[in-house]
Amino acid sequence: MSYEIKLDIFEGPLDLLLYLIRKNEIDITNIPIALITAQYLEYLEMMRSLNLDLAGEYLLLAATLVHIKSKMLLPPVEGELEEEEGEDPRAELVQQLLEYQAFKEAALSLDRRPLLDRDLFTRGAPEEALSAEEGGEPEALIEVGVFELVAAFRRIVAGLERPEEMEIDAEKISLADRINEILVRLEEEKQLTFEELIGERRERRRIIYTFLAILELMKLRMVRAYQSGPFGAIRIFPAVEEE
Amino acid sequence: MDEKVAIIEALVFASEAPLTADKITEILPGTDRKGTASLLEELIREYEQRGGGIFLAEVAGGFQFRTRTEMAPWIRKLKAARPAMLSPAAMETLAVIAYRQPLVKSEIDRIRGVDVSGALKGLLEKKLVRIVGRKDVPGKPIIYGTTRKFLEVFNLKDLSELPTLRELKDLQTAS
Amino acid sequence: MDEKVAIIEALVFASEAPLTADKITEILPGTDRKGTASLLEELIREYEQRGGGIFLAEVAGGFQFRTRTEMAPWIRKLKAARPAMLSPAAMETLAVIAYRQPLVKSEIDRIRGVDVSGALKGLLEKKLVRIVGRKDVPGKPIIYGTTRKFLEVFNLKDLSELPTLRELKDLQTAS
Repeated sequence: MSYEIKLDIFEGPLDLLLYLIRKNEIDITNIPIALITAQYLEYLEMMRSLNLDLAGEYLLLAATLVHIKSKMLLPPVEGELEEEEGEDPRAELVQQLLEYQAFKEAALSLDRRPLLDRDLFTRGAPEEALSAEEGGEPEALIEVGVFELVAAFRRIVAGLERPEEMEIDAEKISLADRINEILVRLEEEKQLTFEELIGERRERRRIIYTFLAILELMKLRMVRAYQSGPFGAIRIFPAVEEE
Repeated sequence: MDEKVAIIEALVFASEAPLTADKITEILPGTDRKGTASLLEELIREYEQRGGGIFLAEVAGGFQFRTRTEMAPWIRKLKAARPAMLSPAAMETLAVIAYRQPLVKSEIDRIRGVDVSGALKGLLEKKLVRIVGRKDVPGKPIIYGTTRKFLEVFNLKDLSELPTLRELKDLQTAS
Repeated sequence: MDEKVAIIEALVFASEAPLTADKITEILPGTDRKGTASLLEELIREYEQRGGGIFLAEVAGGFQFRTRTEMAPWIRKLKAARPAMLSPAAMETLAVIAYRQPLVKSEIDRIRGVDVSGALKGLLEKKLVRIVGRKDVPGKPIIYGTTRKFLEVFNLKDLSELPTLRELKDLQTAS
């Protein structure tokens, strides 16, 4: 076997497998599994001997290949269900390979398209240079997106002395949703009972979050809660009356 | 040149992103969607007939002036910096997202057979991919999709312009 | 159009700064200073005769395409209707509010390490942030939160769709 090709050119174990299939001029739907497994393992061994970083995924596929090979060597088990008899142990792998191959080809065809800033270019002049009379704002603007938002937050948190206190989790954000909802309604209706806040949708999760949101708002001194008698309705008011 | 065509030329030229026909219709007085479309047609034809260095491209759901691909060697001489190319790993990840969107990261990992975290982050930073939302399954994983900038960079009118995947059809019949 | 004129058109269009005749001469093969000057002349005249929305202007010792002054009112309309864009300062302030809401201004100041008055005012004007109430402590400080429009602009069903820092970090750790 000749090793003239560079070993780090594979984009993953499926890519290596596709390469071996092409190299041996094999029909992808009828892979001689013993041959391919042997070559695949040989490549892994070589990569290891060259101290190349061998990602876990390569070993996982090696295990899969060995497993398929052993299955194909076994004679059909007596009494096995009719339908399973026809099942090719390679089927799942073949399907995965075909799928990966399709996307690999799609990636190449994307790359062959006329690309912006490689094959064609848009107006180079900045916006404010387009007309003599108008002085545009020079500040760089960011088009908004969720990724940009969380990245901005991360930048700030990274600069803090105690970033751990800024750790946010899904729970806290869900609570913020409920808090916003309560504040909007309080603004409109000036006072509300706990029952009114929960409304028609009496799911457990919603009740808990409503309760937690009210506690949080009381802690923040944003709402006050009163109860008329031991079993009376709990009424919630804004802590500060807007004039 | 017809005055309205001239205004459209100025608007498309001044716009930072591809300008939609809807936006043009909104700005131009006394024009409906159909009128704008035929004025745009006229402008596209005019640039074609001139045979100059730029043309009016229909891209990412809008219109934008772009240099002809034959001009690329000269412009590359002007812009000394090499354009930032995508690595094969990034291209494959992008292809999976483009064809299968909206989808979660574990699905991309599965198709490519590797952990795509690094490639995915790079695509998010380049604004070719965006966070679309969360999937309503346990763990609420983040869903990804391509951006308008993806269409702009790959010179696509819309996603339906992506070439179809021949093999995917085979797969569907096989499975 | 003459091929060399077409190349000049593409070069001037793609250049970030006004392009000098010297630079053009350097890029175009088999042209001297005088040749470039006459080709530029030709291009300027062509745009004049077309009477379109843009023209080739000689500015700052170089050449650049610009929109005609008569087009200014239309372009102002275009700029007024542009999609949501935020300055980095506004984006960071918005991020703090989105992730830490409801909170008071002094808290945002503390986290960002600067006075956020300006950014906050802009976000209120853009209706991405709103006053949700006041805190019952001395000074009765105003409490801020995000709006429904914030969710619309960022294409979120609700706040729980915001990615967490951990999810962002997971993307970063690999490769």
